[in-house]
Amino acid sequence: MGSITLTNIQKSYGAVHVLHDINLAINEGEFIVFVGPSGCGKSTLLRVIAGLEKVTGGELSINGERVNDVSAADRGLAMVFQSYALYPHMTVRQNLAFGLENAGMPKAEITQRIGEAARMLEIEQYMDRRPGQLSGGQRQRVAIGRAIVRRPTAFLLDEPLSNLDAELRVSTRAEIAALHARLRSTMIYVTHDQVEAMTLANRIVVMRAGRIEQVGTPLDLYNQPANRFVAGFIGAPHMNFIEGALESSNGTHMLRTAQGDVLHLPQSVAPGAPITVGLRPQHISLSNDQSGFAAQVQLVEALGSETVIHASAFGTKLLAIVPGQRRISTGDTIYLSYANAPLHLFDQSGLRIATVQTEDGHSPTFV
Amino acid sequence: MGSITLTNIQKSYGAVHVLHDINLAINEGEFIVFVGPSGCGKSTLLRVIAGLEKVTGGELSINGERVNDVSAADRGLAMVFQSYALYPHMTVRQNLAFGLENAGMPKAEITQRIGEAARMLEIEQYMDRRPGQLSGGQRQRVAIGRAIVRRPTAFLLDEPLSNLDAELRVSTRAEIAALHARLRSTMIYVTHDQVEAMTLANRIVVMRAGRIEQVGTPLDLYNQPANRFVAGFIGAPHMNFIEGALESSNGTHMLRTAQGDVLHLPQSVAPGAPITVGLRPQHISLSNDQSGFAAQVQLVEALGSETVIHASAFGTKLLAIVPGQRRISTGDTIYLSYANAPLHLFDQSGLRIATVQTEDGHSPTFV
Amino acid sequence: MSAAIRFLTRRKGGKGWHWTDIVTWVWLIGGLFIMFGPAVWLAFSSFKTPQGLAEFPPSILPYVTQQVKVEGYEKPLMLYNAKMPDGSTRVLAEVRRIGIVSQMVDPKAPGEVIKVNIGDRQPVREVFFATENYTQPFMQFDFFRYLWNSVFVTVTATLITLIVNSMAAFALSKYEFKGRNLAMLTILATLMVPLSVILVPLYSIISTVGLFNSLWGVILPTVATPTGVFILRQYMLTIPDELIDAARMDKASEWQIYWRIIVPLTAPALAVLAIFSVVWRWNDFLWPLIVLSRRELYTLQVGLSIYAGELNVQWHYILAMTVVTMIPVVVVFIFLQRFITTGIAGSGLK
Amino acid sequence: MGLADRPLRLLQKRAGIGGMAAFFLAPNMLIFGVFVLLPIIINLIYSMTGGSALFLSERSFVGTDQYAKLFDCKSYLDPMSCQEDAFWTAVGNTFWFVVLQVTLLILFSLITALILNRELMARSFWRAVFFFPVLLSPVVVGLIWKWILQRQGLLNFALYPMGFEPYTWLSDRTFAFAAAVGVSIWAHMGFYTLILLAGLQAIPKDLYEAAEMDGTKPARIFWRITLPLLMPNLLVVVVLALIRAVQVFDEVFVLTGGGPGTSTLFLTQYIYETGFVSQPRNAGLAAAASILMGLVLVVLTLVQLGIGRKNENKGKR
Amino acid sequence: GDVRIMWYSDGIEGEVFQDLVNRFMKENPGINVIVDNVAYSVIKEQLPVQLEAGNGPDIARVTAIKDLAKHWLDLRPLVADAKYWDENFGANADWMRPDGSNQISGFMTQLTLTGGFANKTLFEQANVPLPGPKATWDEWAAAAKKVAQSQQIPYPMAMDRSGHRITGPAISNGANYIGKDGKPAPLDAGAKGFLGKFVDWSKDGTMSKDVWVSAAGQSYRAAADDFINGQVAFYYAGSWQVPNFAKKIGTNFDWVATGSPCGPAACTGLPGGAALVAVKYTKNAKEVAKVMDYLARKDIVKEFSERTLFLPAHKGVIAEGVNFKTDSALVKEALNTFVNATKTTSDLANKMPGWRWSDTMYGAVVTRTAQAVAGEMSKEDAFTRIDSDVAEKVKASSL
Ligand SMILES: Nc1ncnc2c1ncn2[C@@H]1O[C@H](COP(=O)(O)OP(=O)(O)OP(=O)(O)O)[C@@H](O)[C@H]1O
Ligand SMILES: Nc1ncnc2c1ncn2[C@@H]1O[C@H](COP(=O)(O)OP(=O)(O)OP(=O)(O)O)[C@@H](O)[C@H]1O
Ligand SMILES: O=P(O)(O)OC[C@H](O)CO
Ligand SMILES: [Mg+2]
Ligand SMILES: [Mg+2]
Repeated sequence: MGSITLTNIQKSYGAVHVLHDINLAINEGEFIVFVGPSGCGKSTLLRVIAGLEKVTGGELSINGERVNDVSAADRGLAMVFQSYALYPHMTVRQNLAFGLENAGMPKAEITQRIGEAARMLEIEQYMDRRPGQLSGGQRQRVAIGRAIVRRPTAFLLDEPLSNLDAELRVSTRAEIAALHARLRSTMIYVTHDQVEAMTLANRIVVMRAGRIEQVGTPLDLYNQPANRFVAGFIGAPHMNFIEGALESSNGTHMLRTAQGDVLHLPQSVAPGAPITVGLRPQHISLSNDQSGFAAQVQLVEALGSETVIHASAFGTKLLAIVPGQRRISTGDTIYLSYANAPLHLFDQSGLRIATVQTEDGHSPTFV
Repeated sequence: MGSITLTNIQKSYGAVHVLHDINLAINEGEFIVFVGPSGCGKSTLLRVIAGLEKVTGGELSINGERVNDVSAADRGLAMVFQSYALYPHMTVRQNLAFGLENAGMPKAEITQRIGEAARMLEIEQYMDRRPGQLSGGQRQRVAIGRAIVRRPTAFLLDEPLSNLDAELRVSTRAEIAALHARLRSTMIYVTHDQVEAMTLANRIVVMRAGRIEQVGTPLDLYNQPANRFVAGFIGAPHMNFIEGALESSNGTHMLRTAQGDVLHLPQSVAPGAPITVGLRPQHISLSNDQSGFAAQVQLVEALGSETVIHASAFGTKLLAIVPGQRRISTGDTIYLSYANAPLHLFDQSGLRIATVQTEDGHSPTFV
Repeated sequence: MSAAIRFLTRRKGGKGWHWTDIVTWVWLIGGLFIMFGPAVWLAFSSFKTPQGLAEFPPSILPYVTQQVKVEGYEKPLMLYNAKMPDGSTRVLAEVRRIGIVSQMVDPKAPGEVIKVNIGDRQPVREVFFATENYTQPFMQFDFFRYLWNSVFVTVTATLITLIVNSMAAFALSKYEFKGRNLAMLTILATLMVPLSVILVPLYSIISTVGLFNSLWGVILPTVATPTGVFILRQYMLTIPDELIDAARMDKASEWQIYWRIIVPLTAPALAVLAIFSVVWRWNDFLWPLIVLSRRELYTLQVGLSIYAGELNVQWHYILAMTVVTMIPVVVVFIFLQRFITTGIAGSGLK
Repeated sequence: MGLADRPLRLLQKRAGIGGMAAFFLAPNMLIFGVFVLLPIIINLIYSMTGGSALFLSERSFVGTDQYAKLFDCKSYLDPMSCQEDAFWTAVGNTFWFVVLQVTLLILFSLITALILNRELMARSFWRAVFFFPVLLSPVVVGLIWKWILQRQGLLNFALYPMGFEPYTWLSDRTFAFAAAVGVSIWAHMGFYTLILLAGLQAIPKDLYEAAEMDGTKPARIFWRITLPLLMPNLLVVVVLALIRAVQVFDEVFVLTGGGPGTSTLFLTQYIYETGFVSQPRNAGLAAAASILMGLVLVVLTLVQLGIGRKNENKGKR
Repeated sequence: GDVRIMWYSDGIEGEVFQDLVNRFMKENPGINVIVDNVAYSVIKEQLPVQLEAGNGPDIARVTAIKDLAKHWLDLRPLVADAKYWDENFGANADWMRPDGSNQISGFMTQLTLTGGFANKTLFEQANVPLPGPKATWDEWAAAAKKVAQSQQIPYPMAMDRSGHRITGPAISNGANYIGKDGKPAPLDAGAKGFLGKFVDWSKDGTMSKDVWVSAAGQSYRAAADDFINGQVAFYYAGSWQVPNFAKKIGTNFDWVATGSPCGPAACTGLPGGAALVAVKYTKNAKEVAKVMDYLARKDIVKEFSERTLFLPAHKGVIAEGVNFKTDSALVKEALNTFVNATKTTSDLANKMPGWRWSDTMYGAVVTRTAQAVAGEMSKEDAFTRIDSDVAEKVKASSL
């Protein structure tokens, strides 16, 4: 129970086309995460699946049955709204109990389920408050609880952890994962948090402007992004992109940027074409000696466990993340290396050509 | 312009005491970030400063003047609400213009400022929509825009980026930092995002259950947390804590856990007392040989750039973060080391005793 | 066309007829007959002659007996279906009636007089719209002056009502101050005494302040209507306070909060009150009657009341004028009711 | 209105936010005080005077005589044992009228509002249909229904072909009472429907969506979501309907005149006849009766507001 | 200057009056006469309030002429020829002036007289002869019942729901409401006799009960529509219905005015009517008098009566005879019947309009009799209640 198939789904608000031709098959029990830039249509797609929006085209089936005309109430799904949509006139307890009472569940079981959810979400002391008397994060937890207690065929969660603190977010995330493991119900989850997406998803769906860009397992997307957009979107901070033309001379292959800087590459790639090379900030390291390439430091962000260096090199801005805390200041010249880093090559239209692995700073080899 | 002083601020809703005795001096032009668990009173404190809630005790001054009885409109502050609170009947443009019109600003300047903010927040195409026609992230950007255009003495921002995607969050964060650098106006910022807190703040205020736990620069808090709570709260994922009693024998000092496991420590620490040792997940590394201590893998989370290992050792759960992608599975036995890691020692009541640096895996020295 | 049908049969959910759909359509169709039927009948009746109005059984459409000009008779004669002794029916014109016998002629062959018992004849009737019910009053009274007075009273009173009531409702719903509950209660308490009861005291106040025989004397006492304050206040209670907070942070003065935030968000309730106010003021009768005793100040309702005499009420004029005076309010209603649904999509809150 | 802002800002500086509340309240309260409250106070004084003169200055003070007269009964259970038997008959009639009319009126208005709140074709047409009677003056309302219900009316005409003999419906005590209730509902339903409709529109849509996701049946959505959130507006309707029902007069007066006998004689008609029609007028007695009526209404309204206040707090987000 | 006249209409008299006024203004260019047409309820309910406050029009057409007599202007010193007024309007002058004065307040624009109407066609169809001019109430009742039975109509007789209407027959039955001290007397046998008979008739179906039960209190209700629709054989109303019947009955059936049936004491109807009076608070008494003089002129009164089909109250005009402007023989005949019936009006009946307590009596009588008809109380209780209601009113008004 819980497979969901979207075929050519379209949705417009008047002249605004929000979803274009969405095709997606979600397996029973799968944990799917939707990611994509703000406004790309994630919530809308969730609402379409929920039955809260009528599609303007395409077909939606749940468990093999066409449900385009089945009302939201009859689809048997539960949803956590991005806007919470808590019942303002009910206490937290009543908010949680409402859906269960609808299903005619016995009192004792309701109490038990609510108790469980409340414990898990740490909202036990607020059970008799109204939503208006709660903090933002508390409200969000009630919204999650309302879906959880239902144990539906599928969960639809729209940025359910956005207002929680890091600690609570981690524990709630773990609870959701545990819940998924236990109930085996399909979950569709919208998030902007990379960690959530990477750790929770069986498959991630990357959306952009109402279209699906790529669907795949987290590491697939991370390691082999289908295009420049996905590459930039998956992984935080985003991948560095260096543009230039391929050149070969004397058996060494390189990318020559507009500024004339040179980036060494493995041999295999066809020469002559203008391409983009993607390099993740985490794969850049500081050289202690003056090997590697020189870069100008523009900004240093100390996160404690790691340091984010905003530098300029190859005529572009380059981000590098190095572990620990470093004594580097804006204006310094540093030497960076990309030894042992995977390089992602994209063609002019942004499509992925290959991913190659450098062996040492200047002589890359194939992976 | 923009110094804010809170003296013994208290706030209760009926019998619920939300803020207890808050004392805080915010300097002109400072960027202050409030962090703390959900429901600890961050929004309430912000609303108190804004003048939207009457305090039940204490004194609030802005620029040295007592403002307890000055209305919100006259305090000259701008606020981004956690719930957005956009005017539902106005278009985005009107939402942005409202505050400026109130101040009697000339039309031309209003248009210019709105244009700037819209460009910066990437909401130019939605200027004539109503909030109801926007996505969650778009709404949040409008809410930010509404505060930004005002250029007030001080900004109050309540989780302003929680609904934005990673990319946009980074760029907006940078914009806010740039804005702060340019305008030099005081900013008070609530967030649950560690990166935001660490990168934006001049000083971070850590709150817990209506009280301030510690105030300090980001790296101060990271490196020298005043107590176990702050240590656990700053840094993601949270610090590992290992409890036990101190022992000395043969000039070596160690922590003995309830299970009898042993953790080597520098000499200086007074023996006999039960203490807690804190160790950040980032400071644990994988030993390639069998040096270090053995741990049982319980869960592996691959984030792409790094891998989070949930393991058990020393009779407790231990998190370790290692760079890159590793072939480790649940159930494996691995060897971890904490060479070169800072250890945070806390006494029984949770207060910090010292932070010591291990030199190699088993023989720590002072920092 | 098929789109229209789909639209017509659009139902909840979409599949099959939900019971609520059936209730809806039964209720609507029933409403059409019960609520609107009498009104349609009223409109038709306004075209009946006084005789037609008094008639039993009443007809839906306005009928009169058909008349023909018959050669040799000066006045037009009434046509009847007369039953002949042989059982056949003929259309005859009545010349005169003597007792229970009617003397009739065939309009085509007016020579022979046929005697028919009056029980054996049925009038031939035709639909006839007595438009003089409409034209007559227009000639008799100064319609356009009355209309102007009515419009002035209605528009002015409604505007003042909306502003003054919404201001008060704002204060009573969004501010905490001492005496707030007392004020609300006083306002409500005054609803308890009907106007007709306090007519005399009110009249003495009006004549004391010199508003007797002035349109302002009609307008002012009605504009502070407790009903309006109450409706608006309760509606405003549903507007989230957080929007006011946001406006205060936006440096809005209290007046701007009222004018730019509260008033637009209260649009549905204001539309309701505006509709009510227009209807009330337009139809007001008792009070204007007392304040206005000069015909140049009459409102339409007062003007048309002159057809209510001591011993006789000229219903045909009253009905016709009722229909005429209703047209503007219907138009206003159609216009204003749209604002009831400009209801705001979402509350602007998370 | 933009022009008003500058001076009002200055005012706000001086008066503070609390002062602005007074400012917002002032115009209404001023007009209200002079033209509504003052006459009612004068009316109170009236109720303590006697004689047939109209103006207060010419009337003699009689203290509570008028009230004593109203309460002069041998048995309060039997109106006929009272000096002012008509008053007590009217009180009894009014009580039953209020119970029946308010209940049904609110029920019908609510159903209508719910239906008109759905997505309907030609929604404004249907709204106009149900609102239409409100546009009619009470006299015309009474008249239309009289023409329908009287012996020679449309109803008998319609029933005649079905073999019913013409019946004088309005001479039947039970039917006349029912007709009074029915016609006043007919005439006022649109008014309350509109208030409720506005209230329904103010309920955030996402709550309905949440309820739908919670698998809520329409009836339950109504009882648990719609009704509680409609409470502030429902309170308006209940209070106003109650007050107006107690004050029922015009349309019923035209329809039944209080008959047959005194079976539809209501309080306002009693007050009106006593104070305005009967010769000589007895304005004092009429005022006393109206004050009593007002007092009862105040108590009823207080009870409702008490109930409403609880719900009001509930309604806050 | 301006002279404002407050005027109400039952029919076309407003137009006729305006016509006459226009003519006056042409003759007297300095005087601007404005006719404010109002509803009758304004005259009845609002005018007294205005007058008490010292406001009001300059001239008004009113019916409660005695009650408000203290507000009328004495035209005696102002009119051109007081003797003309006394001679022609003297008979009704007492109705509209304070007791004991010889004030000239105005004149009756219209005299009304209660009386019966019979549906002649029904009588003919039933083959029942119309009872003669001296027939009693009982004889009419018997005849009407026969007609109703044979013609299958619901009501033999009907009477307006009005204390004024029922008092004429009561006086014919020997009733006298006026006590020795001028205050109301308790109901006497004559009054109880007719009221009781009326209640009985209503109960046994001789009288239409519907009109009387169709209201509570003292509301006026006419049974005219039943008569117009041929549902009633004999209808007791008054002269004012003649133009109404002319218009609404048309040729549907023939009808006649019958005058008032007789009782043991008299065969009287009750007179009444509307008067045009000048108001004391006027600012241009002289001009008011001039207008009044004009309107009271014999030719004007005559024209007014002839065109409106109202009975005139001008002695000279009556003497001369009125040529009513109608082409219906029925109407002419009916009006003449009423003119003749004025001659048989009893003295007692003629006193009623000028008696201060008549409305009080009428109110109590109609209220309680109707309750007896509706079966809410017995006849005896009704009589007791009438007496106590009236006594209470008398007491209350003297406080
Ligand atoms: N009206 C109220 N009545 C009672 N308690 C309230 C009320 N409003 C807020 N609280 C409580 O006050 C505490 C502080 O709330 P606040 O909104 O300041 O939290 P916060 O730190 O902003 O949390 P979050 O990160 O979840 O937004 C919460 O525990 C909340 O439940
Ligand atoms: N009623 C509407 N009319 C027109 N456009 C709309 C409407 N509702 C949403 N949109 C647009 O549709 C697009 C998709 O919205 P949606 O809420 O699905 O975005 P999202 O991916 O959830 O974004 P976020 O991460 O910011 O929540 C947005 O660009 C939004 O502006
Ligand atoms: O007294 P209210 O507020 O019901 O006012 C209603 C209208 O004025 C009636 O005409
Ligand atoms: Mg969204
Ligand atoms: Mg908060």
